[in-house]
Amino acid sequence: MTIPFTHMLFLAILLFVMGAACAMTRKNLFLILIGVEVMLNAAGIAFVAAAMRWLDMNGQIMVLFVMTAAAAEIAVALALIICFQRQSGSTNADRLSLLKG
Amino acid sequence: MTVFNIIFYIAAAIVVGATGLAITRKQVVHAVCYLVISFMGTAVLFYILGAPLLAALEVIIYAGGIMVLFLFVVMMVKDTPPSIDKPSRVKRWLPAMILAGTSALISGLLVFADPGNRLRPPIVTGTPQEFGNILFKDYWFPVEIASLLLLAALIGAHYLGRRADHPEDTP
Amino acid sequence: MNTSPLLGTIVFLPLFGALAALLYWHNERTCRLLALTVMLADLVLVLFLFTLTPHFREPAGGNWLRVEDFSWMDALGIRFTLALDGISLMLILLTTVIGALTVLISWNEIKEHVAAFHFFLLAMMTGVLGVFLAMDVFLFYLFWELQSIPMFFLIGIWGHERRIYAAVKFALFTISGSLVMFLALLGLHLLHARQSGETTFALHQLIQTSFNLPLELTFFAAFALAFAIKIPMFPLHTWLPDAHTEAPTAGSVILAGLLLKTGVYALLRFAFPLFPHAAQLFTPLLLILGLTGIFYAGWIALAQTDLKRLVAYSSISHMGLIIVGIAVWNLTTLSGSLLQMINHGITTSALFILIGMLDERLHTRRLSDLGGLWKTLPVWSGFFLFFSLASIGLPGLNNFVGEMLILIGTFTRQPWAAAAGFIGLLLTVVYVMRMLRESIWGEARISPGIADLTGRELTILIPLTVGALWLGLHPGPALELFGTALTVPDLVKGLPILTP
Amino acid sequence: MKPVLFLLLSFPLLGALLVSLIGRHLSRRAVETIACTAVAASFILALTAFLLSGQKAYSLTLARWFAAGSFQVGLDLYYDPLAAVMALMVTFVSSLVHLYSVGYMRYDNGYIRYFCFLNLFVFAMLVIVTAGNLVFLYLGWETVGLCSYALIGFWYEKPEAANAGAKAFVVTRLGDVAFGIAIAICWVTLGHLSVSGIHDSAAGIDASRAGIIGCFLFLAAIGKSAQLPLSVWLPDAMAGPTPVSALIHAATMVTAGVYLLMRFFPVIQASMPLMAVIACVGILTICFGALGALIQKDIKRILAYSTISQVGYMFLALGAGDVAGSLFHLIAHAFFKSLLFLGAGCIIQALHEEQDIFRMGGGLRQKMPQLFWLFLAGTAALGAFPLTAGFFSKDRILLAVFLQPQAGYKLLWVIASMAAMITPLYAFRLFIIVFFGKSQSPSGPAKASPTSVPDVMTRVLWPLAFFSVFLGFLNLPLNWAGKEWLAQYLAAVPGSAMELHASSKMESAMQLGSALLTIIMVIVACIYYGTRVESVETGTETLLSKMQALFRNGFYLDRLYQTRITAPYRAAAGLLWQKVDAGWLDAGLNQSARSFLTLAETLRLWTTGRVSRYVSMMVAGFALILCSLTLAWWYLLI
Amino acid sequence: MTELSWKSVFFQLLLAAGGITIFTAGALLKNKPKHLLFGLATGTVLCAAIAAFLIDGGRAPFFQMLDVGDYARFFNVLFAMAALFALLFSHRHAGLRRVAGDEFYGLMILAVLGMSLVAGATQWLVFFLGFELLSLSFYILIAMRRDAPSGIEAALKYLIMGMVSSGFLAFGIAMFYAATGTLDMPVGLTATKSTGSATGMLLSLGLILTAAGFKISLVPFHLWTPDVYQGAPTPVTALLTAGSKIAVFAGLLRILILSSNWLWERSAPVLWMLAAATLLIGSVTALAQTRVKRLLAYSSVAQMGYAVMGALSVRADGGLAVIFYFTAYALMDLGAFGVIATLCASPESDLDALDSYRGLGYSHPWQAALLSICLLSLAGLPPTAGFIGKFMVFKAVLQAGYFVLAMIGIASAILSLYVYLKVIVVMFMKPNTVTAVTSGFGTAARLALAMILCGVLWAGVFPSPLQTLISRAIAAISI
Repeated sequence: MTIPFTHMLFLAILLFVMGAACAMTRKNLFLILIGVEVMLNAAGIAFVAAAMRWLDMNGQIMVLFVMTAAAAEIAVALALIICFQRQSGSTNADRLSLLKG
Repeated sequence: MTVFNIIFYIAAAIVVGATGLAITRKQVVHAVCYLVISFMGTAVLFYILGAPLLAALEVIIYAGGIMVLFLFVVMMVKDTPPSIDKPSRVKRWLPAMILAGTSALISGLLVFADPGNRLRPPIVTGTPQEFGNILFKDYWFPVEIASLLLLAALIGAHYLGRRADHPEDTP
Repeated sequence: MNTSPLLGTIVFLPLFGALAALLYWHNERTCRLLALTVMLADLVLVLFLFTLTPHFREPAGGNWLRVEDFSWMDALGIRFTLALDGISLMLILLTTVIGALTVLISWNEIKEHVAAFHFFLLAMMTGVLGVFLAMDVFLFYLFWELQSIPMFFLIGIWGHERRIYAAVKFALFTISGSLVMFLALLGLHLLHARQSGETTFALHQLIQTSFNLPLELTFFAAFALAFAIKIPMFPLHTWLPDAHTEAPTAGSVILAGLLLKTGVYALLRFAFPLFPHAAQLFTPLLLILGLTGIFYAGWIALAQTDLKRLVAYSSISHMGLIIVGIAVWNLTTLSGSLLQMINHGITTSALFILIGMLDERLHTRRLSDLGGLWKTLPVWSGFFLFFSLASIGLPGLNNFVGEMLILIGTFTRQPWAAAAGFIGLLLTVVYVMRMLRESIWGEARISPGIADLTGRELTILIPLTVGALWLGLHPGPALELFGTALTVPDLVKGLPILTP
Repeated sequence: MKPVLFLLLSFPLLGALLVSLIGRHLSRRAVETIACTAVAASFILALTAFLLSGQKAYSLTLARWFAAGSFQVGLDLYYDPLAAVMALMVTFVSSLVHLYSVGYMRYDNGYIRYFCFLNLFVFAMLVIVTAGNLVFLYLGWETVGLCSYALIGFWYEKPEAANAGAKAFVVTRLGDVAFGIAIAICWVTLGHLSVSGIHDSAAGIDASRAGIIGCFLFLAAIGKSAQLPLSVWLPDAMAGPTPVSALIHAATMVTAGVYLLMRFFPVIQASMPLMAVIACVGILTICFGALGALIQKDIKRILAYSTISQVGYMFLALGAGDVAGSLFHLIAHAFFKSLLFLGAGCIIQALHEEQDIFRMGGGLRQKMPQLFWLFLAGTAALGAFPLTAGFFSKDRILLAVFLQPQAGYKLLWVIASMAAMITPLYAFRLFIIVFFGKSQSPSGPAKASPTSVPDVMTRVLWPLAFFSVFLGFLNLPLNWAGKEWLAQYLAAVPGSAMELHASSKMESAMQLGSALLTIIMVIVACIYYGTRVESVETGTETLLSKMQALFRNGFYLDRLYQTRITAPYRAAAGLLWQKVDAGWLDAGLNQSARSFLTLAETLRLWTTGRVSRYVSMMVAGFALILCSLTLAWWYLLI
Repeated sequence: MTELSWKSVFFQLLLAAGGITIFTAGALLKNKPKHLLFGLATGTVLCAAIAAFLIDGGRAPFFQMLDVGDYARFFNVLFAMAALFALLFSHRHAGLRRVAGDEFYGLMILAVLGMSLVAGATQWLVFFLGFELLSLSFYILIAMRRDAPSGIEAALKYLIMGMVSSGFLAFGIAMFYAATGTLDMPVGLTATKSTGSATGMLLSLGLILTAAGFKISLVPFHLWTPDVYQGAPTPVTALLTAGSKIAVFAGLLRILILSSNWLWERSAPVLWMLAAATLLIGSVTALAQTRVKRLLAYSSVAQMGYAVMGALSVRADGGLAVIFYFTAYALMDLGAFGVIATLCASPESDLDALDSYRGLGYSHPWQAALLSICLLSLAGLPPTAGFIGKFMVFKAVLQAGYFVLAMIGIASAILSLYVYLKVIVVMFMKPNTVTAVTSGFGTAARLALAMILCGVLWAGVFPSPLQTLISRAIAAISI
């Protein structure tokens, strides 16, 4: 059976840039996080695909760790967002404007 | 053109579509729901790309865990003004689109230019057994690190989640 | 090659003194006395060096009167090499003398942060002495930078109204110049390493380097830029009037007496010998800039209203003549330029000191406020007249000899330049005459009853007076020292060899 | 010989040092004594040297001065008859002037400064006279300049005095620039700077080189001797004390220029055009000075202009190649001019600082008879009245000019003789108006009876008067059965050996002619000025009054310099500073520095604080990196 | 490798143990004993430093994942010392700001662990995890003052950027894996020697450079730097600048050293551009700053430019220059931020506005003097470590033949000189508008600053020993 490896990579790249675009454009902190999740997910797909291309297990294991890291980061991120929301009463990223210049 | 291919492309389409919807929603909740769909699709992809365990984990951790956590927090935080923002403003999307487009194109080009990528790999399934073996034989050291990572995350989340005026902090 | 670190002591004694002065921050008098003793001790050491001169007269083997070479950063090819020849000897003598005098000058003028003041003063002395003695190019650069930082603080903290502007301007000018030189220096080092396979910064080895012309020109330009800013040469001089005007008296004295000299010295010791061919190609430019400086600054000086600024411009003009002497590069002009460096150090310092004393009394330096000072301050006016006459090169006083040598020597190569130089001296006369006319002559404008010079002030001025007369009437020994040092083949490799 | 010369120089210097260093601790009397003895001693030494030396020339070195490479200069002396005569004259006149000053400055508190500089001046002048090389001579040359500067500006609180001093220094310094260049050229062409050496090698060098050197020396001389066009400083220099004017600005320093040319006459001689130029400048200056003197009111300015004119005669003589004649006139002039100045000084003090001859109330003859005779002697000598010193010296010069083969010199001779007719005119004009004239001062009657001046001031005038009358016999023409002693004596001096082979008939004819002319002019003067009352200010713009104004202001030369040179120079200095240095160079650098700050301000806006912006920048950076990587890859591929 | 040499990872174990102990102590003991925690933390890093200094893990990487050789050891010591200084600064500071809890100290130690992993990783997974651990700890450390809005804001900015960057890193590793089929750095990087057109490697390099560039704040990834430096507690800032940057750079340097010539030739231009942009923009933007911490942030951006210059010349001198530069940089920045950490406008807030530093030279001479020395060292003036560092970097970059870049470097040096002089001018030369500065060193900070001062001057005057250490370190990885 044959799916060109490039296609898988294209898919991954597509997802990755979609995530990046989301992170670039959205103002809501949650949505930015979602974008980041998408990016990591794209990385996961790429890993799995590459693992299959090289017939090598390491790639798949890598994905596991990426998921772990993602989970950890999300946890902290949500906690921070809560903090921020407590102070400013908003989850709008543009409210992060004390520090500039 | 085997069934696998068809499934792959369908799943890929679903993933891309769902993601596209997810990143363009006004409401965070909607975005999360679409994202869950895209993760499901990803799980399918994982499965047919020979990573059944990862497929399961994807569903459990991502769709099941992280997204639910997301939803909880979204519910918990009462957003004033409610976290609706208008994604459809060109001046905000256009530069992002251009950047994303160019990087996607060039990345694609680079990927495509590599003859090593052209081949069509055969499907072999990595069974959970060997996954586990390798993980805990060769990769226990990273596992330990990951545990520390999670510990740090735990501590941090707990610390930040607490109210600032917690009696313990005031010396 | 003797290893008793005499020169090292001379260089670092002031630095130790500086640190010690900080310890006595609570007791100003002790600081002053400490600084004074340190500088005097240094002076004594330098005078002791003169006892070595006899067997220097015929340079046996090594061309140096004394070389001290210690291993330092050998991995980088950097050694701690100090060497002494006639030129350095005279210059460090000047340095130590002026250093001691500056402490005396500031005795009453500087009233706040005394310890810090003396710290910077002495630290700078170390820098200057190091510049005059270092024979390892890296070491030289180190001292070169070291001397400009304390100056920045001296001007900026103890200066007058626009001191910050002046200080920052000074620092930016000098340090940016030296950074460019830094690059060229590294390039030279690497080139030499590639050619000879040994990594070194020793001057006498770097001299062996051979270049293709464009590269040599670039390097020379970079070096010359740094030095020209310090000298300062004509288009790069704009920092000097501000620095002089805003600096405290001691600062002005050190600036005029020492820092400017380091520029010329470095040009003579490093830029020319290292890049002889480029130097020869650059000679016309240097000549023109030097002459332009003489006229330009001499002309502008006439219009000045502030005494200090006037003297500042005059010293730009004088340095122009020195540059001409260096550029022409024959034994007569070089001796003249070196002597003129000492002379200018004495004369201009004295003028700044006198102006400082005046400022302490009248709290003004504006010519329009002065006049008829001879009536109220006869002694001060006498000294002022004396040193003004010295600075216009009255025969029998120090500047005359230097100017004569430079111009005569220049005439043999570049008659027109020399003629222009002679005319330049006329401009000097014009503005000095105006200065005297408006300060010590004319009807007295200031109220009588202002005390004339005190004993301390006389003790400051008399050594300078003696020096001026001595160098004017009996410059023989100094010129001999210079001559012997200049005819050393090392200095002039690749340049027209100077024969006595 | 050496010790004598050494002492000759060192006495005045010592005097100056003593006075300046310890003068303030001594009594006035002591200071005066030191100063006068120093000069008197050097006069005695000059006399001894004169007697010892005979006609030989000595060149000896006192000490090494400085040396670099091949360029070496010592404190050398060169003493020959020329120097001997000069030294005698200088020391003699200056010792008299010192004595006179004791009286003249008796009320002034600046006496220490005064005597210090006066002694120093004598030293410097002697250096000029006896210097053995150009650089040492230059030392003296500059130092006399300094002394003249300090003494002109002696009453520094008077603005005109202070200005005059500075003016004199700067203008003479103009000449000194030429001197410096001359030294340099000498060094480059001849290879040494010693007087004797230059004399020796003068013959060798070609005319053009000699012309260049001589030309610069001549420029230097012009500056010092206040010849055209640098004559402007001398009239102003009269702001100084009168003895100073007598010594420095009449007898010695202004003639230093002439002496310089005599010293290096062999070089001058070598180029004919230069001689011509010197002669022409001389003749122009003669007329300029004479006409100026004819119209002045201020007694000292009259004398100053006449000095200019008389020095012009000396240059004319040199131009005609007659060193002896020039020296002869120099010495004669030194005596009678200092006599006149010192006499004028007496008058001025007696009349309470009155310098306008028309306000001296006339009739001084009765009031100070002694001075009348002395002044008459001086005036006669100045006016070249027959048998006075002036008569012989001027005649000799005219004769020398006349005898020059070139046709041009004949013309010069004509002009010179006509100018020689003006001299007695202004001389006796001064004399008559001061001593006989009635008070034409518009401001009421003349001064009350003049106060008497100390005897010392009048006594020192007698020897001067004596010499100005009888010095002529020092160099009696041949047709007077004289030996031309001075010329003989100078014969040893290179370049001065000039034979005036004129038939005694013609010589006596000329003397007769000029004597007659002089007497006529004197009579004219007596009649004209004795009777006619000169209007002090001329209201109507007649041609005459225009002429008068022209002469009185020295042909507006001074004003020309003021407006055409000095003022523009000052203005340009201001512009150069404000516009170019501060306004363009400095401001430009500052501006370029400031532009970075503005750039920084704009770059700050980049850090908006919006996190989405930050992320976009990150992606943009990624895109850029990717592009460049791809380009590099592509570039290396093809 | 069959048997595990535990002592080779003793450093990491020590840190992990220390961290966990502190957490547990904080959790178990009521009313958190600050001094005990502080003692534990400092003790841990001190022992860790000593351990790393003494124990040589040998050339073979631990588990083929973690370099324990001289290269890693050098950096481990560096990180441990940096952390030690940061802790000493924080002793008084954290007390005043009421953040001195177990989280603060424990996370600092975990951060150090993360640094050592990033710097030592020879395998991408470890690199990734270290990267995450590092970032994660810093997210929380920056947000330590939950009550301070600026702290939270800084943390959120850093977090969002950091997560995006870890996305880039992950994807980059994926591309690397896709191109080479291995997660092992040396193998993968040298693999591309043979294959002519491993363009996938270029893609992955781009992604990884982006992630790393964010961490070491190269232009245009530097925008977060001033905000975070300003918002974070000052000791954390010090550790951030002296620790995490250097860690990531050490990893990057390893990659550059190991990467094949094919890859190097194609990536050098990028580095060149990054260096130039960073040098110029960093120093120019600093000119306009009016807050000291932001000013230092921009200046540190410019300093990174010099580091990249050094990295560019890694093929010429094996990275000696850049590593020395980093050591010097760590010292200077620790010193500068350390001094700032001892200054407070009020017990709650730092002394940050440039104008509030007026007359500091006379109200607090020691702080001012130390700060000035560190600034002069940053400006690269003798006789300081910064001078030697600049000297070596410029020498190396000329050796590598990047003349234009050297010129740019000089230009940037001149610009930033003005910046540093500006601060000094304010401290010593502006009329003294006395600010209510309730500040002073604690004993700890005084000790730390004294050590740093000695270090700065010592490395400036006698750099040779340090250089020998570094050359041994790079000898361990150069292949």
